[in-house]
Amino acid sequence: MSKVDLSVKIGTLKLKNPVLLASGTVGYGNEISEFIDLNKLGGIVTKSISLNPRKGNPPQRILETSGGMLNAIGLANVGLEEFIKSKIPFLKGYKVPIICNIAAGSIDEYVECARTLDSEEAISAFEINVSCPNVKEGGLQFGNDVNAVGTITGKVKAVTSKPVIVKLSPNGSNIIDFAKVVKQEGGDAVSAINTLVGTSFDIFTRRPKLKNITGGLSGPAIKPVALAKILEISRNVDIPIIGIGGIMSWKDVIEFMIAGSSAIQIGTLNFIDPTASIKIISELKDYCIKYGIDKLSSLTASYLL
Amino acid sequence: MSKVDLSVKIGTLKLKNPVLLASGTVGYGNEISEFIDLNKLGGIVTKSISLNPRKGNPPQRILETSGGMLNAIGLANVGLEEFIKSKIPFLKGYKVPIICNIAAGSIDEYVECARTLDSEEAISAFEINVSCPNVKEGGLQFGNDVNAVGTITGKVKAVTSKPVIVKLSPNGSNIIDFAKVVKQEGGDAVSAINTLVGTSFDIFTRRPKLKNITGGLSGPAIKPVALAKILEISRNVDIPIIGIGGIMSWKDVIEFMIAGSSAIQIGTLNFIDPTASIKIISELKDYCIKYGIDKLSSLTASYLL
Amino acid sequence: MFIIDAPIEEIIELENQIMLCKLFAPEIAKSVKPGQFVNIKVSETIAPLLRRPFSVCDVEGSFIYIMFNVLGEGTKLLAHKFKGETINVLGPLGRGFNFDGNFETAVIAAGGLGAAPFAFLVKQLSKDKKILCFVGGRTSRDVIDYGMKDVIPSTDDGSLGFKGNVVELMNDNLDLLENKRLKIFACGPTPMLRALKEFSLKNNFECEVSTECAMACGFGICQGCPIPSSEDADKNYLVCKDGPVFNVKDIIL
Amino acid sequence: MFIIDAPIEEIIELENQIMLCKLFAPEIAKSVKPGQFVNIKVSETIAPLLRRPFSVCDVEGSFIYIMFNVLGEGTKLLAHKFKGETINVLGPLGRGFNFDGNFETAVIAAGGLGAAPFAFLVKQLSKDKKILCFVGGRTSRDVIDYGMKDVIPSTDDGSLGFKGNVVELMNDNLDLLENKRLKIFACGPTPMLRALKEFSLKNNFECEVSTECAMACGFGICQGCPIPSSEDADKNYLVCKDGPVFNVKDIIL
Ligand SMILES: Cc1cc2nc3c(=O)[nH]c(=O)nc-3n(C[C@H](O)[C@H](O)[C@H](O)COP(=O)(O)OP(=O)(O)OC[C@H]3O[C@@H](n4cnc5c(N)ncnc54)[C@H](O)[C@@H]3O)c2cc1C
Ligand SMILES: Cc1cc2nc3c(=O)[nH]c(=O)nc-3n(C[C@H](O)[C@H](O)[C@H](O)COP(=O)(O)OP(=O)(O)OC[C@H]3O[C@@H](n4cnc5c(N)ncnc54)[C@H](O)[C@@H]3O)c2cc1C
Ligand SMILES: Cc1cc2nc3c(=O)[nH]c(=O)nc-3n(C[C@H](O)[C@H](O)[C@H](O)COP(=O)(O)O)c2cc1C
Ligand SMILES: Cc1cc2nc3c(=O)[nH]c(=O)nc-3n(C[C@H](O)[C@H](O)[C@H](O)COP(=O)(O)O)c2cc1C
Ligand code: FES
Ligand code: FES
Repeated sequence: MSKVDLSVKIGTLKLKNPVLLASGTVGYGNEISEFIDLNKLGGIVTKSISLNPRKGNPPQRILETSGGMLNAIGLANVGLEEFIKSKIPFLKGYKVPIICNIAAGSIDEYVECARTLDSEEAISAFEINVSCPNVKEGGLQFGNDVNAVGTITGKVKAVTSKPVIVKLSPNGSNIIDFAKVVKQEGGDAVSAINTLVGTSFDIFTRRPKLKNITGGLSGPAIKPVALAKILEISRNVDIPIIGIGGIMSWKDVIEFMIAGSSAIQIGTLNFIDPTASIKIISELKDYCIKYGIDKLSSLTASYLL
Repeated sequence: MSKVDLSVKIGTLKLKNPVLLASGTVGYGNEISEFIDLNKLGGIVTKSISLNPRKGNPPQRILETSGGMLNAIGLANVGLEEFIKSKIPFLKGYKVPIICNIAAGSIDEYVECARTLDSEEAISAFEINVSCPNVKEGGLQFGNDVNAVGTITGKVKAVTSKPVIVKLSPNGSNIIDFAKVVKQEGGDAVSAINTLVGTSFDIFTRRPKLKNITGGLSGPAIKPVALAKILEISRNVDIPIIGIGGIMSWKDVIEFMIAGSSAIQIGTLNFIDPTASIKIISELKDYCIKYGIDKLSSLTASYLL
Repeated sequence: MFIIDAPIEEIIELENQIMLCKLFAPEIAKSVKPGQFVNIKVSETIAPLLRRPFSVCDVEGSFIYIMFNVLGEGTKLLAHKFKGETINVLGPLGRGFNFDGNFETAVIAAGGLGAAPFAFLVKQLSKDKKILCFVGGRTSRDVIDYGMKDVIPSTDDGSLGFKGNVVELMNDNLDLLENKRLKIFACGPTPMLRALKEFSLKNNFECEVSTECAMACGFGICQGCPIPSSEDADKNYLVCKDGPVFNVKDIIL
Repeated sequence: MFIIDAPIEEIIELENQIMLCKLFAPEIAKSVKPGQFVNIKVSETIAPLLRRPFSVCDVEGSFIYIMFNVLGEGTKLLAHKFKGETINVLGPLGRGFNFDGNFETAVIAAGGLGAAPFAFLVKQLSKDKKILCFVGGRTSRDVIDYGMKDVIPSTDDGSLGFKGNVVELMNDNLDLLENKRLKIFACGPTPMLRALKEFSLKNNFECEVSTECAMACGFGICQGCPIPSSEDADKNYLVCKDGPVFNVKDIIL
């Protein structure tokens, strides 16, 4: 029974199961820890951290859409110093792997954050967010520029021995090029996908419903797009993939793994059911038992085309 | 009461209202004519026509997703000759403007189709489909190549005096470049958006649910993406836009117009309620009356940012 | 074709997870033929987005019946509706069975929920044809013979009747079929229909089958439901418009 | 915080399009404080996707009440639920009213559905405070005073009580308020709260307001619900976690 092996590897990063909580959908873990035992998770990806605190965009920042939601949080975060001072200590109380997501407005800022955090033992890996659609600097400015993403990957790798995961944007047609450059510059894995750019207008005021005008689309609506991007990378680039985008159930996790993911992240679902990740982990185990799958990781890229 | 003016212009093309039925979601009009009076529509965009008949992809061709659907029809169509012989005569029985959508595997094939059809009086305009995600040749091969789209636009314009609308793909990050090249090469308008590339796997067989592996995502799930693309074009390029993507109600039509659309197309909704387009037209009229809007077209690009 | 809001007159569980739903739909009841189907919007929201196709199982006056299996989200929502609630029904759709032909005995072959269209067909056939029904299921609980008569059952596990599938059952009862002017009407899973095609070709039996396919529109505008023609390699039929009932010779299963 | 499947004990229409729903939710009933809210999944499908926040309107033993306005898809679906159906409730959430303070008279100011949290608050306050309720609505039908007492109403159209909004009403009744050790508890549309802020600052009244904001999670993980701090230009509070009740001085409305 308990012989099922849910563990997965992302390069040198070993996780006890493939279920991570996605950046920006779990804060720094403290609120959601009231609902679940963080130690049961494969890992937590922290809200994007930048060198200095960011207040984020003015409201309205979120909007429900059909089968999804738009957010334009604008990388609101406590900043590097406060993160080290108050957030890491909390997370240290757990054994759950922490992947620290970094967002920045310049290449140097990425490097500076990674360098500073490299000595933090509590951090298992970095996820480099080059794909936030909701800030003017950084974010998609880099996410759509293959050379910039290559440079960032290489320079961050140079200042840390921790695994470096680069989070890719689905908003271009050439995700393969980005995955290739990440691999080439020594990146350990890619996460795909961040949100799709979207907007919505109030038909009476004729103003965008989000103050930032556009936002990032997440949730089950984007699941087919995420899967297509993951498959595209998986078929063309030999790099571990962390799959993200609209996961709502254990079945979705299996689907993402088949399409090429070594691990997955749960985002929007945390808002709807903060206990969902834990339920999914136990359902994945049941699935493995029922279908005689010894190693869940054998599903990764097991597609038959 | 009846003073409300629902008519819109797309370049030289004048339509009595902004509601068109989208290519591939209404065949050549005959089946849906059992449900609605085609003459009440702003227009019909026919299923993509290619020089020779196409059988399309093998099943499974469609799949429901959360808030949307994937299709991989593969441009199944009767071919140019049969279109002229049997489909146009049917449509001639109506006064509704016919926009003939052309898909092709080569630049010459687009030109050849447009040249041949130029003499067909029943056709009011061409919509050039360079953005079908479901065929190997043509489709996205062109949709992601700015130069090819420019060449196709210019060459098609050269062989016809009818308005030429180019239907753009949402799968790239640079839709502005495409809209610009269409304008530059004399195109009369752009339609946006075609479907987003997506996929899905059967978790038991590990095979893609669609035989074609990937398909095109349509329906309300993609509405925020469509609106963002339309707004982007509208803010940057001075060309009429026909808005498409997930429209489900008259409110959505207003939203698409505010975001920059001169007219709109209804796609997936036709499958769910073939009478929806007619209801929407009458609701648009009610809306104009209620809010004292004399000319519906005044809404186009009326956003306040 | 009509699009109507049909009030649910009655909804009951026939067997575990198999529901029978009676709808007030006078226009459809008046015009539908056995083997035709309706396309139902099971919710007023976008979840699920598309309609769900169901064979018309029977007609009584102004009422139509549908019989369905609770499989996924759509059928689950439908199963939880109450008497008096209204659902939007589009139909009748497709080409039904052709049962006017020159035959004496109608042979029904139904596998599992393939039984759905036959109560209505049997009712119509009873006027002037002999009827023989072969009905298969995995276990005795899955043998659905609602509205049928002269039923010869089979089960995969042998828990009722012949042990084996419907086509094996028919083969086993070949003596009942030989030398009759008969026509087979079949509905069931594709592997069953495939086996039946072989069986009927071999024995030179006329045979019509009701097929299934993922559908978006149900009336010919999406091109989502092709089934290859056996005569013309360049041709697909549309299950929703040219079918769902086909002469088994005309299609590749 | 709990996540529970709460059976609906009763659901009634209080006024046109204003519903009162009684839920069996013992864990929440035991721990909730006036001004806190719950986040409800109104459907089991993805439509709508997110939960909907509602103030806890009242508590009776193991039951909680919510009062809501039928506005969009979510509240429409909720309004159509039946007794016995179960909905998933997350709560209690947020910071409620602070009513332990050193005051004698609690002044309630409610605009429209802003009445929602006050039945529960009034019940708690009744133990040891005097209570005065100012309740405004567009027309007499919109004056919701459920569970309140000593109500002074106002309507925009003058169809009941004072003609004008709640803050104008309070201004008009300033004599009832002056020279009292009072605290105002308010809930209503943002323009009303803004006017109230000015009114309470001018008159030096202590005032707590319950605010609203689009929410995704309701408990602090999405950062979707900021409200600017009036003291620190670089700081936002989160409505769901730091609020929804704030001292009116602390926030920019
Ligand atoms: C012409 C026609 C007539 C039909 N008549 C009946 C009937 O009388 N009674 C009945 O119970 N079912 C019938 N079906 C099948 C029925 O439409 C599906 O069972 C139903 O759509 C499933 O919906 P769902 O949301 O519950 O399942 P989903 O969540 O959509 O899917 C659940 C499972 O059902 C499968 N499925 C989905 N759609 C279809 C489909 N169109 N055909 C076959 N399998 C499908 C899926 O692959 C999946 O395994 C018919 C289908 C067609 C095309
Ligand atoms: C802390 C809090 C407590 C609340 N308490 C109550 C309550 O006790 N009773 C009650 O009736 N309502 C309350 N609301 C508002 C309630 O959450 C919304 O009315 C509800 O979410 C609308 O859902 P819908 O799907 O019907 O409407 P939607 O289709 O989502 O929207 C319909 C209309 O409602 C507006 N709306 C949507 N969400 C909100 C929101 N969060 N706040 C304000 N307006 C919104 C939209 O802009 C739109 O105009 C509260 C909101 C918050 C944040
Ligand atoms: C409210 C919200 C905030 C987010 N913030 C971040 C962020 O700070 N950094 C980041 O890399 N991704 C962020 N994301 C993107 C998610 O991590 C994830 O890539 C995306 O939501 C798709 O997954 P989902 O569909 O499961 O939500 C955010 C998403 C949401 C919904
Ligand atoms: C089944 C199906 C077939 C389609 N076929 C075509 C086509 O042949 N040519 C084309 O330009 N677009 C085609 N489209 C795209 C639609 O015209 C439209 O751009 C897209 O569906 C988005 O709109 P919607 O969300 O309203 O459906 C097709 C869409 C669907 C769903
Ligand atoms: S289901 Fe649309 S054409 Fe058959
Ligand atoms: S609603 Fe998510 S942080 Fe407040």
